[in-house]
Amino acid sequence: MPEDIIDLIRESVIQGRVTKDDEGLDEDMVGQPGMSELIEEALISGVDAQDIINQGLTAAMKIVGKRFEAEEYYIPDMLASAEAVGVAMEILEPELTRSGVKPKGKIIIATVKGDLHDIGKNIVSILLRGAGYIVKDLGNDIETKDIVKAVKKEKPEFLGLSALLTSTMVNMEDTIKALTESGLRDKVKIVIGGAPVSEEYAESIGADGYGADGFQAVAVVEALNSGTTGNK
Amino acid sequence: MPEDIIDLIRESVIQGRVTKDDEGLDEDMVGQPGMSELIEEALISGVDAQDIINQGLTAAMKIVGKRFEAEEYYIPDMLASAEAVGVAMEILEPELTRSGVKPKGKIIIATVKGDLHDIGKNIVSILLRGAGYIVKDLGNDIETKDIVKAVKKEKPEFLGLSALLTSTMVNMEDTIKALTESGLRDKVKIVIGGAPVSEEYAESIGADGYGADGFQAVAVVEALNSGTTGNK
Amino acid sequence: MIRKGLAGGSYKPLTPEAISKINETALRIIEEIGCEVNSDIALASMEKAGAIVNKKQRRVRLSPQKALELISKAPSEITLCGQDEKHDIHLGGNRVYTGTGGTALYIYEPHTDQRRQATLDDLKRIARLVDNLDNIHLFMLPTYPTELPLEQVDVNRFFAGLDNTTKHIMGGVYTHDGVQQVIRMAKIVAGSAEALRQRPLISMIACSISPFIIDGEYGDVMVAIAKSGVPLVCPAEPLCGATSPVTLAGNLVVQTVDSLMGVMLAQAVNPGTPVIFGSVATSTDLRDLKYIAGSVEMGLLNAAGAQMAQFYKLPFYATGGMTDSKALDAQSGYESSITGLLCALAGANFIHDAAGLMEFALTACYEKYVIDNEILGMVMRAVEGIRVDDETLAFDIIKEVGPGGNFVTAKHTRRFMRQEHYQPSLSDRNSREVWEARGKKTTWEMASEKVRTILDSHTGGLPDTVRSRILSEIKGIVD
Amino acid sequence: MIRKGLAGGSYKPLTPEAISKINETALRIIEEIGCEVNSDIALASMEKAGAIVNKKQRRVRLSPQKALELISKAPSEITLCGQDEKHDIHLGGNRVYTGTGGTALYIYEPHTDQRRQATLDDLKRIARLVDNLDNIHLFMLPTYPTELPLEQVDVNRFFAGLDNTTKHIMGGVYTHDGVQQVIRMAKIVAGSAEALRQRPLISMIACSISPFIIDGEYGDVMVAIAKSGVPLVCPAEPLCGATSPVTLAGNLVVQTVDSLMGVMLAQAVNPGTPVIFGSVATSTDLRDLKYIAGSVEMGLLNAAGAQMAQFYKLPFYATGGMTDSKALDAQSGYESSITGLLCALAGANFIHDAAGLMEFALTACYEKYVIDNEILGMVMRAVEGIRVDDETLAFDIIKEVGPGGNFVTAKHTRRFMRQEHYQPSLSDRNSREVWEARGKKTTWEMASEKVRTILDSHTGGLPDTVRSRILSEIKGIVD
Repeated sequence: MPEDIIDLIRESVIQGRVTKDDEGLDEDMVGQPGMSELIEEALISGVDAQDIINQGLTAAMKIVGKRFEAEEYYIPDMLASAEAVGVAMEILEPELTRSGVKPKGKIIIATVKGDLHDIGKNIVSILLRGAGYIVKDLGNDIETKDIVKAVKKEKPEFLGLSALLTSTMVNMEDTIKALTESGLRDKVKIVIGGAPVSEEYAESIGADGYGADGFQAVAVVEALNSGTTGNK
Repeated sequence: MPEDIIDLIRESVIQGRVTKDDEGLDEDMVGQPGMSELIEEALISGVDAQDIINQGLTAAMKIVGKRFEAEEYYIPDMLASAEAVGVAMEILEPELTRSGVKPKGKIIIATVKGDLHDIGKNIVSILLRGAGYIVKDLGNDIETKDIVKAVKKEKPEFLGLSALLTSTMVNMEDTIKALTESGLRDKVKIVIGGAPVSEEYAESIGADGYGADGFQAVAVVEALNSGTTGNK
Repeated sequence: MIRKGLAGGSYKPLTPEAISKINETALRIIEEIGCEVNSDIALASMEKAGAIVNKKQRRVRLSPQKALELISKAPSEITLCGQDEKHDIHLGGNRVYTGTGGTALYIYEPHTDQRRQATLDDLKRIARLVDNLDNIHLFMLPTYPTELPLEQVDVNRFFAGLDNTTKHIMGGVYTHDGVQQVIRMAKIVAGSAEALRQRPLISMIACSISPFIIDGEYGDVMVAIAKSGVPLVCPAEPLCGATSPVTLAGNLVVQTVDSLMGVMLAQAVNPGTPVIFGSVATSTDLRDLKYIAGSVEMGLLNAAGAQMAQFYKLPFYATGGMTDSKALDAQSGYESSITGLLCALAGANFIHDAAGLMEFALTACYEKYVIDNEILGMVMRAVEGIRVDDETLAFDIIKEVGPGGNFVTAKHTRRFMRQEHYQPSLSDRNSREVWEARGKKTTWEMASEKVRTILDSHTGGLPDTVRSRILSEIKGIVD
Repeated sequence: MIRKGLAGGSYKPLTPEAISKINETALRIIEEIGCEVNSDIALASMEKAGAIVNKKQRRVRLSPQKALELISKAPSEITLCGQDEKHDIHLGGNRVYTGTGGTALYIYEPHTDQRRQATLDDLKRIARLVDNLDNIHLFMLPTYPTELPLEQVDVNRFFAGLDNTTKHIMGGVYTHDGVQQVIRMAKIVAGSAEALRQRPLISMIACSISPFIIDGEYGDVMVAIAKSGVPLVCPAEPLCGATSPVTLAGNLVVQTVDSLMGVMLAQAVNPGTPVIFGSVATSTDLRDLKYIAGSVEMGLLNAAGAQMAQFYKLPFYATGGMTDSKALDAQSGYESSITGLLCALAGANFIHDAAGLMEFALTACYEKYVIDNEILGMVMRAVEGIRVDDETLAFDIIKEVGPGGNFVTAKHTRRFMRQEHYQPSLSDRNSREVWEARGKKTTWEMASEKVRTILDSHTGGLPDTVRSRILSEIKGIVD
């Protein structure tokens, strides 16, 4: 029974379905239980939350990642899967807290001042939630002082900054300087990304990591979290 | 005066115009004297026939040949020019005979038995006439015995054979054999051509020359005529 | 997602008035000039069907009424079947399918930048390759096995096709006896004569010679195919400035007359027999009278030919998708795509020669099949066009997203992304960095890898019993 | 023989019903959703012209009546002039012209198979190259001089164009001050402000941001251009699945709304000002959200866009003819030709980006300009179509030639051969033997030779007096 439902949870991640009304990647999935229904059912049946996470969600996301690398899955597929994981984690959170399991970490994310588009940042948010992080999205066109204020208040383990234009990229450097001036720089790992950003730029302004795309961004955060030094 | 009219004759070759009603390559030529009118006028004015040929026709065909090589002129241009030269030669013939000038030579040309298309052979005929030869065109799908008969009767300096198909190409070899058997082989130079024919094939069946296209065919005949050994 | 049989016709190079004029001129030629028919049986069939025949000149003429009456006997829909039903092709209307064609004498090998003579083994391997290329819908026998004597060519070509792909096999035929043997073979594969009639697994091609000649041997072959009931393609190959007027309109007139002559002959021999109006019309290199296979004019002529076929309500066999290049360079890409696209948008039912051919159709190339499969995928996506309805207009989703928003996370995107957009199977869409890291492979190098993968993994072939029956009953097959 | 301004429209991807539905949905969005306008002057202009404005949200909406009224003030015919009158371009109806585009940051050099940063000198040399390529009708500034500071970019880009080709110069602009300086420069070249109004030698581009945003800086620039009377292009760049619905119909709706917003803003600022409805719509690589420049869907979107422009009676700026390939391989040939051909057949007035661009429009390439010039020659020949009349049908010549005859010797052939058939300027039509003897050159190698020949022999440039006046009056020009 528990294995059956964990199979279904895995399939729900792979299909990227949150509720029973969602379409999956395969046709004719509508009507079958989605992630919300399955997790509720699993908890009622007494399945261990950590098992759901390890054998269900994490295992499934690995399959999704492989399909993405093989170019069978596109970003919208990946996002749907990550969203399903995010929903599962939300439902599981009280259970995890109850059993003393610590969340993986908190992340503040923002697109810097001057930039209006936020597609890349939104994707990273969804993927990080899918990876089990608590994500606080400040939005786009965010003033440096507001970013500093948020870091001070929320005390996140990570800060993600995004810029789309060469002309706004400089605001990343400003933000890091402002954090240093406020004495907060050492309390948070900073990961940056966006079209004009490069590995070299990240190093030059003293960021802790750089993600060329959303998936790399997640990988970098995971690496920094486990103590290795990102993609350097 | 004579130089002026020879200029006009040259231009008439370059433009490929036989009569005043012909269009040229350039627009608005209709109504200006063509080759027929110009040659008649030149003869009346007492211009030397040999000068017309050398300074007019032959000089102009060299220009046409160069334009063809430079891909400014296409086959229809070349044919129009050759036709204009052929018409000039026809008008000049009595004059040349009177002054004891020998024609360059007589050529019998035919497409061998089994072949229906005759575009290539027709082009060669026109070009050879344009080069000053007397050409007797037997037509296409010609039986070997009829070719032998014609050679016996006309006593030409050259015989041109054309084949379009691999399956009819063998009839060229048969024709050469039949001429040998009739004791006529040594009296005529044989030049062959057509899509499936090659230099090697020409050698293997004992032909005297091979023309990859109409212009090469004329060049080979010219070379054989001046005593050199064709394109071997 | 395989796109085939989709309706073209959004492109119309000819106006209705132009179509009328071409038809009128063609009928006038059929009535006033006529066609020279050098096959006795063809001549007799036409006379019996009501044509005006001048026997001395071997000239056949028909009144417009008689011509249109004969043409109207031809079916306007023809199904060409594959051994596997999923490969069936329903020619007619403005539905578009693609296929190979030939007959090439050489194989070009890009690794060595050399060409060599084509063998029977090449034909088998190309059949296996095409069996795996989804955007090539029909297998027309594309190469000539240069090592075989003429009398073994027909049976070996068709056997190579039938034994190596379950797509429909179309092919030119070279001897009268070959036609009979090939039909016998097809009956064995189909199961019976009746089964072959119900599901024609093969079709045959017999050309007229432009302008206005039905050859003795080809005429005999045409009559034999028409009698057998196997679908017959009657293409004409007028070349602008050589065997037709240099003007495109004049070429279309000659192509129309010559192909209609074949159609009428087939109907005279066997009324109702499935016959396909065909065009191999193109331009000529007026420097040396070469057949040109990659000119834009060839695309225009064959697109317009599709409209003429639609006018006569006849299934159409077009020619497009080739190149005159000697290498797999940019020219090979733009020439193949321009002519193929023009034919397809006009609704040409079957575009033959659409894959694998180079340098004036003299030469086939394995890698080119893979490249053309990609081009044809794009071409068929263009034919599919733009679906406009409430679901695709997506007003509600647009309203929800609003100014400055994005659609990446919208379920609508995931629902439609695979069907609305062609998924490349060859084209490289990686950034230069990734492309360089993966070895800087150009199109033909990627195609080469795909050829190897397909040929290494292909399975299939005729059932053993069928195979051994053919080998014992049909003479001359080199197994 | 140069083919330009010929009428397209023989290809219609959208039915009249589909056009109506897209229009209705677009007008509904303009009324119900509207556009976020972040430029104060643009917002004020729209409000003054009768739009419903929510100042807090910076949201501008218009009733369908008001929208159509503003759109109708835009001229439906615009002449873009060259310094040489023979290069004048008359946009409108379904007449087709082609041009370059950009803005590329890199130059690809096929000899080394490397790319490098583009400089101002590249822009000048590309202008000289394009000045000599007949099938590229307009010079849109294609590269960004990466070595210059932002404030020097606008004047130097336009000066490089005006000083190196007599074709019309169109370009994107980066600063408000740049717009003013460039217009001043154009007045000097034209002779006076009035002369420039009579003969606009330059035109400028200012994009809206899909979906439904007019940016602060771009909005200010749009208003400045509209006030100046210099022709303005208002393109929108919706990307399927990213900044628009993934469906082509949904993308067309967003493109229509966003480009119409620019058109309406220009008319609100300066009624009757020449403004060009523009599309840079395309698909998105949904593996990494890259802008895709060579997809067949891009061709469909821009062809359909041409029909929408014709519906609104607005001149159209389409995007087509690019490739995502990193090399000048077969992919570069088929991608560039498919999108270019679709746009042209649909009657897109001005196809920009149609020459020289590779890899997602990031990179320009000298050789690619020459290759695309050949593709565009073929494309324009396709647009020209098939002339059908008594002279081209050639009944009399056909009758004279008769069965089995040939047309090589017919005067009719010589009369029409050069005009009926496109004369290749690059494609190789030699036999393999000749091609091998001449060094086995692939398309890009032949293109390379042509680049060298043109750049070595180019002459021209602004008259000395004009040149020195510009250099003394306009600051920041690097000569």
